[in-house]
Amino acid sequence: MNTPFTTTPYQPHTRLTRLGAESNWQRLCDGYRTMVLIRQFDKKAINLQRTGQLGTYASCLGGEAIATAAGQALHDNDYFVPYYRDHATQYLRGVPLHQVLQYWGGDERGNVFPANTPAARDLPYCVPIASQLTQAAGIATKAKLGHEHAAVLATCGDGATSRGDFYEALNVAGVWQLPLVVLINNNQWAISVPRALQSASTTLAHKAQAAGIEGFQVDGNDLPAMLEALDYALDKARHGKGATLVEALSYRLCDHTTADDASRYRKASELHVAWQNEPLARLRQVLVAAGHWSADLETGWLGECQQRVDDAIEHYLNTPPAPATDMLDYLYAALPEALRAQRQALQQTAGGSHG
Amino acid sequence: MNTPFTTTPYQPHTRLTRLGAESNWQRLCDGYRTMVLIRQFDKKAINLQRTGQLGTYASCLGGEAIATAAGQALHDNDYFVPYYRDHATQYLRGVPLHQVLQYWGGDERGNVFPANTPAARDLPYCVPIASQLTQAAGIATKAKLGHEHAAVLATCGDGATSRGDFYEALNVAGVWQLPLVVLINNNQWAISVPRALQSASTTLAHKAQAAGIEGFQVDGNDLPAMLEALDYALDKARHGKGATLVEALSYRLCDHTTADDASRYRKASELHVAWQNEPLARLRQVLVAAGHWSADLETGWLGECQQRVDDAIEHYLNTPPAPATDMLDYLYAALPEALRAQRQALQQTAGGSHG
Amino acid sequence: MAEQAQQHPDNALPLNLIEAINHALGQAMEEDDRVVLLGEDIATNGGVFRATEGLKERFGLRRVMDTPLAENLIAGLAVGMASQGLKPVAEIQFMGFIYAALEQLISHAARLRNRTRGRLSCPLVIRAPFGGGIHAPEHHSESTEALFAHIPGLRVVIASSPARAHGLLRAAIACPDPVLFLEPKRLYRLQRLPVSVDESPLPLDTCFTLRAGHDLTLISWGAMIHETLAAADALADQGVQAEVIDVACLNPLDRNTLLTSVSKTGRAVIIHEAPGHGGFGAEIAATLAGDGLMQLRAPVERVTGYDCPMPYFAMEQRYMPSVERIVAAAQRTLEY
Amino acid sequence: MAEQAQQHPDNALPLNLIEAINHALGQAMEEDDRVVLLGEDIATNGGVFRATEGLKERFGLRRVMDTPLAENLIAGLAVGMASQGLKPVAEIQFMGFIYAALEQLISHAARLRNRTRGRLSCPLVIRAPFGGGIHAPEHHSESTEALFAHIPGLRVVIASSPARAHGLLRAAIACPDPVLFLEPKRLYRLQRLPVSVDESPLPLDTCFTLRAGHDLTLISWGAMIHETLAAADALADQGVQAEVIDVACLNPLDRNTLLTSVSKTGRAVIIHEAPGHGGFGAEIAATLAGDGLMQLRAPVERVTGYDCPMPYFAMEQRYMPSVERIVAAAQRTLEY
Ligand SMILES: Cc1ncc(C[n+]2csc(CCOP(=O)(O)OP(=O)(O)O)c2C)c(N)n1
Ligand SMILES: Cc1ncc(C[n+]2csc(CCOP(=O)(O)OP(=O)(O)O)c2C)c(N)n1
Ligand SMILES: [Mg+2]
Ligand SMILES: [Mg+2]
Repeated sequence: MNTPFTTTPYQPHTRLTRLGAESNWQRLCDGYRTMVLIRQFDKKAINLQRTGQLGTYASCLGGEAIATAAGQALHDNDYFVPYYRDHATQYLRGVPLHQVLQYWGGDERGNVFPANTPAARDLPYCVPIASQLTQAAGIATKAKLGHEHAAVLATCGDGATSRGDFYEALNVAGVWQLPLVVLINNNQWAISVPRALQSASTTLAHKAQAAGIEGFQVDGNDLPAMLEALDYALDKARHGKGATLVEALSYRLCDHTTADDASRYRKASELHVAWQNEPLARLRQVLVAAGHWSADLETGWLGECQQRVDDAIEHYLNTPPAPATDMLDYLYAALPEALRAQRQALQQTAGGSHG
Repeated sequence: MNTPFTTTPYQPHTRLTRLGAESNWQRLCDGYRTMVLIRQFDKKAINLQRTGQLGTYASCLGGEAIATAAGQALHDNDYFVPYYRDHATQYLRGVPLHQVLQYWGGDERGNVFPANTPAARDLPYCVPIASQLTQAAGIATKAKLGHEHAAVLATCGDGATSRGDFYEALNVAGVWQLPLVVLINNNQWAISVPRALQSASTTLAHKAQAAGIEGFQVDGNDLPAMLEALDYALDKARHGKGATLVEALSYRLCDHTTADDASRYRKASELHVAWQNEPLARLRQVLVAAGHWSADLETGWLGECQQRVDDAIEHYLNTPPAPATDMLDYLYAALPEALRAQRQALQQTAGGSHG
Repeated sequence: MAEQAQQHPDNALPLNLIEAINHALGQAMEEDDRVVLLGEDIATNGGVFRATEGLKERFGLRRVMDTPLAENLIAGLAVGMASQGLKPVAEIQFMGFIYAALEQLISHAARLRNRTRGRLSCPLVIRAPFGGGIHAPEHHSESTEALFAHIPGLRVVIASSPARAHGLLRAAIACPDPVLFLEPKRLYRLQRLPVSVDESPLPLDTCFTLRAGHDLTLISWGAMIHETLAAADALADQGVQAEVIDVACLNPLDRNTLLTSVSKTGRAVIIHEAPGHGGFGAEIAATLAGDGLMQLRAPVERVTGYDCPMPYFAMEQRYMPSVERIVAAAQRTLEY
Repeated sequence: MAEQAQQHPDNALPLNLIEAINHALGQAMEEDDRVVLLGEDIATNGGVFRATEGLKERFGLRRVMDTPLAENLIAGLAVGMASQGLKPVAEIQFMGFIYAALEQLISHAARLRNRTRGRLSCPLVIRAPFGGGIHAPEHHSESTEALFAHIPGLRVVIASSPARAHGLLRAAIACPDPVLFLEPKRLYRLQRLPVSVDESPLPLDTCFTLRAGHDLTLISWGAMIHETLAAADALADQGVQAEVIDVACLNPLDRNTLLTSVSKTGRAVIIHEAPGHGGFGAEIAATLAGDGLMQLRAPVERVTGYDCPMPYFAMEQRYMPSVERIVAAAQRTLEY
């Protein structure tokens, strides 16, 4: 399995030969559009935070190919278990961008994914690092018990691989032959801690051996490679062939979050080098070279993105605050007698702030 | 590294050539003596439990070579972090047998290892599975920071390898190059759950790859092989060459504890086969064949063991119960004001039961 | 037993507490095929206390799953399963080993519904034997129910008789909210009592008044209910009529029953095995010191374990509240 | 700042709470080379709140260790180090991520000395920022101090001013027992106040009376001390003299100071950010309902977070106790 998934510098030609068919080019163009849209969204979201209209925000700059490939490779009846940088995947699963903003704006309604979309059953972003992975194994168990012919895709970062949860999830996926794919977005940093200080394992993919499952690396800045890797792993899962660990190599081109200042711990030169390898320009170059994308298409699409992002922001900013009683009304299936008085008190107290 | 540590059926000759020197034979005879002593102790302890004079007891039947080799390979200034079947190791570190009985008799005084022995700094038995392993990594960090030229040996069972703690401890040992040796007593069962249901990893030793450290299997029923493996791993640790995972293959010839009935989940035939490979008979055969042990020595030593075990039991049974106030007096370095009243109340209440 | 139940649907079965648990599990699995069991040694071995005995044979390995040895994993698996409509009932072999599962319970199980404003929910049950008194090794006698009762969104239910174990466990499994179900292991095989297995499940948010009285109120849960009832007998011999309340559900808490009783008696003694400091008895005493204060005629007494870990078993009897300590506390309150 | 301190040993330094923490850490490391720091992002990054800023530069990577991302590991490492005579001070980046460390804290750190009857001990400090009010993401605003206060053997200490943060942290590090040290992150940069860094550490088992009064007692800890003091001011404007007590140490608890104050005022309002149900306020109210009952003239009021998880930040202000709610509760007690 290792050969097809290169970590060597991008080579358009090898890729093209393997991608031949029109449909593949179409898929790449769709992916490219998503990546451009999400990068614009990301920029605007950071501005919203800087101007006090959004909370702490986790940028996805540099990870667009990974999250986009995930969204493209997933089938509607698969399950997605994200971490907190998967804006592109959520978007492709059917979560409107204004809900992504609501989430980062401190509003639980951002997690109410539309019922008529593949996202309807997906888990929301998970903040406690790696704790989503054992849950993903539980969902995969449910899918297996129900003969669902569905896969579960769970994502995490390189830092997350140091948590026992990561190992426990892979281990049970191996011994129970679960339809689980764990996708590591190895962006080389866990806040200020570099990959080398997380583990001495040769690669993070090697950790699959501890669970007796297949693992491999893939160039996370290379959309075609990502699609190939995830198509393979998800298809394998759907066909009951077991779990896979996919380590996608990329680089966090942004601060950890808007609350972080990466210049405290990271060399500008390293960041500069990483930019040479960023996923959008590389894909555009290939699409253009192959005649599937052009400057005109680019300009048109940029305008379209501008519009969509502005609409999402407007929707987000114009959403009236939720009633404070929401904090009690959804905790249990039915409001317990014991909480009645508190709910009343809550209704009577003043205030509440937005964004 | 893999070759010397065989998991193939025991071959005296190959072993002997490598063991040549007298000193080695001496060491094997000492080890054999310990194994015989501990097996007698084990039998008596089970009887004590059956007759209501001891609490639930974890037999070490079948694991004698592993625990004995651990005790023999450790240096006085090394650290030992046991789990709960390491009676032989504790004994060799300097814990008198009556204290082992006290521990299983529900008396914390069994953990007060004698000050003038290597055991003085060792951790007591750990009951929450695998939770001792991250502590062992912490002790190894202390040893490394202090340039102690000492190793930390931590033990656990095969079931323990499924806990995140196991992985987190190995992982930090790898990335921090800690002087840690984790010794798995793979006795094939975690209560009723067989090794195969714990993990799909080819061997438990393979799990070392997830941490980027060396790992190998060794025949846990073969004292010379165990000594060779642990000498190597501990020496490597003391010399700052990093951590090692050692999977010792053996078989739990006993019930999980006196509270367990293995016949509910385990075939008698499987147990019968395992007995053919048990560590004492195998070692005796070699020692006798090489002229280092005899029927007379055996008889003499059995009598000696009888005496020692009886003395330990007598000491245990004749130890007066500890004052109930002990439960408060050692909790903090000094009794907090807030506990004064409780201590008084405790002194005034009646009762207390032993064994 | 299940067979029996099917033959004589209306008969009450003589069951001890662990048999009642076992029966309720089987019954729930028959009634609802979304119910699955997972845990350590629960399949072939039937659980170390035999709570799941025979269920693997009846329902197969797909619904009775032996997991790898990892409590954090067990909880995470259960959360994932529950998030997608299964009704996992996970066994934690002893409460002393539940701590590795806390992050999943606190940060996810208790919050999934609220976090998604009802889009997803987490109808899991975590079963764990708790409490001391069986001469078990270290960590096998914990009662840290107070930690869980403080977690909003997580129901905490504790049985103290075969019938309540059966009725409350069935209710916990039927409940759409996550439930921690604690089983007083000291009572597992204490006595067989008639259990009407076909009655509807018990409510999950009411206390049970086990004995009526007007002189003082004894409040407890779990295994301590037995020392408490014994103390009530002893007090009766002295002409003191004690009301005995089994709290049973620590969260949400049925404050009304407690306040009504104490407004009648004016005196309360709260009994639990866990250390007193920060124990759940404090919440009940605080409730009485709030809305109940004006009815209190005597200081609220708490008879609890001492503020130290449960000692190794040679001393555990010295640690746990005794009938004598309960009676003495009751008598102190009667001096006012 | 450390330099400054060395130049003018007797000068009080103007420090905010996080600077006081940073200074106390540096001071402890200079005074005792057994003190080592470990945690996530504490070395090169100086901690996400900068608690350890500059310490890697001063003491090197051998004493300021960035760990792999695993809280259970951090706690286990600290327990192991402490068992052999080091004095580890571990940072858990946010209290919402401490749950994975609970097994190590409950089953080992708090028990090692007792389990070995004093042969070994566990002098570690776990530092964690806690509480809400800074518009942080989910899980970054927890205050579950009650879970820890119920663990015998584990000291729980909470600072509410730069001076107390400095004096209590130094005491925690010097303490031979394991200590959970909670830092109200909302106060980290609130204001710079003079801190006499060379005074001896503060005691670990006494409440601090921040304001004397005879009409009622306001009892709180952590960030809520500020709303509580503001409420006391508001009450003073109405001619009501409130005594304000910062509990500071939740375990062991200084009951005497609380009982003495309430026996004087007869009225108590307890304020904390955590959910009320099973919160630590219950232990204090229970204490008053016990030994303090006969001095109580009004029901004990608890002003707390609601019994739900801290909501996402858009609503957090609605969740947390406000000055208004405290004043209203105080006025209710004064009606008796
Ligand atoms: C259990 C837990 N510990 C700590 C944190 C604080 N934290 C948030 S993100 C992060 C680093 C995660 O790094 P990585 O897994 O590589 O993901 P990335 O953010 O780089 O995509 C940390 C330590 C957390 N959210 N959860
Ligand atoms: C955290 C935890 N979970 C469960 C238990 C109950 N338990 C005690 S021993 C055991 C099996 C351990 O098997 P293994 O690690 O193979 O060691 P062995 O007893 O076989 O030597 C279990 C599940 C425990 N002690 N700790
Ligand atoms: Mg990363
Ligand atoms: Mg085993």
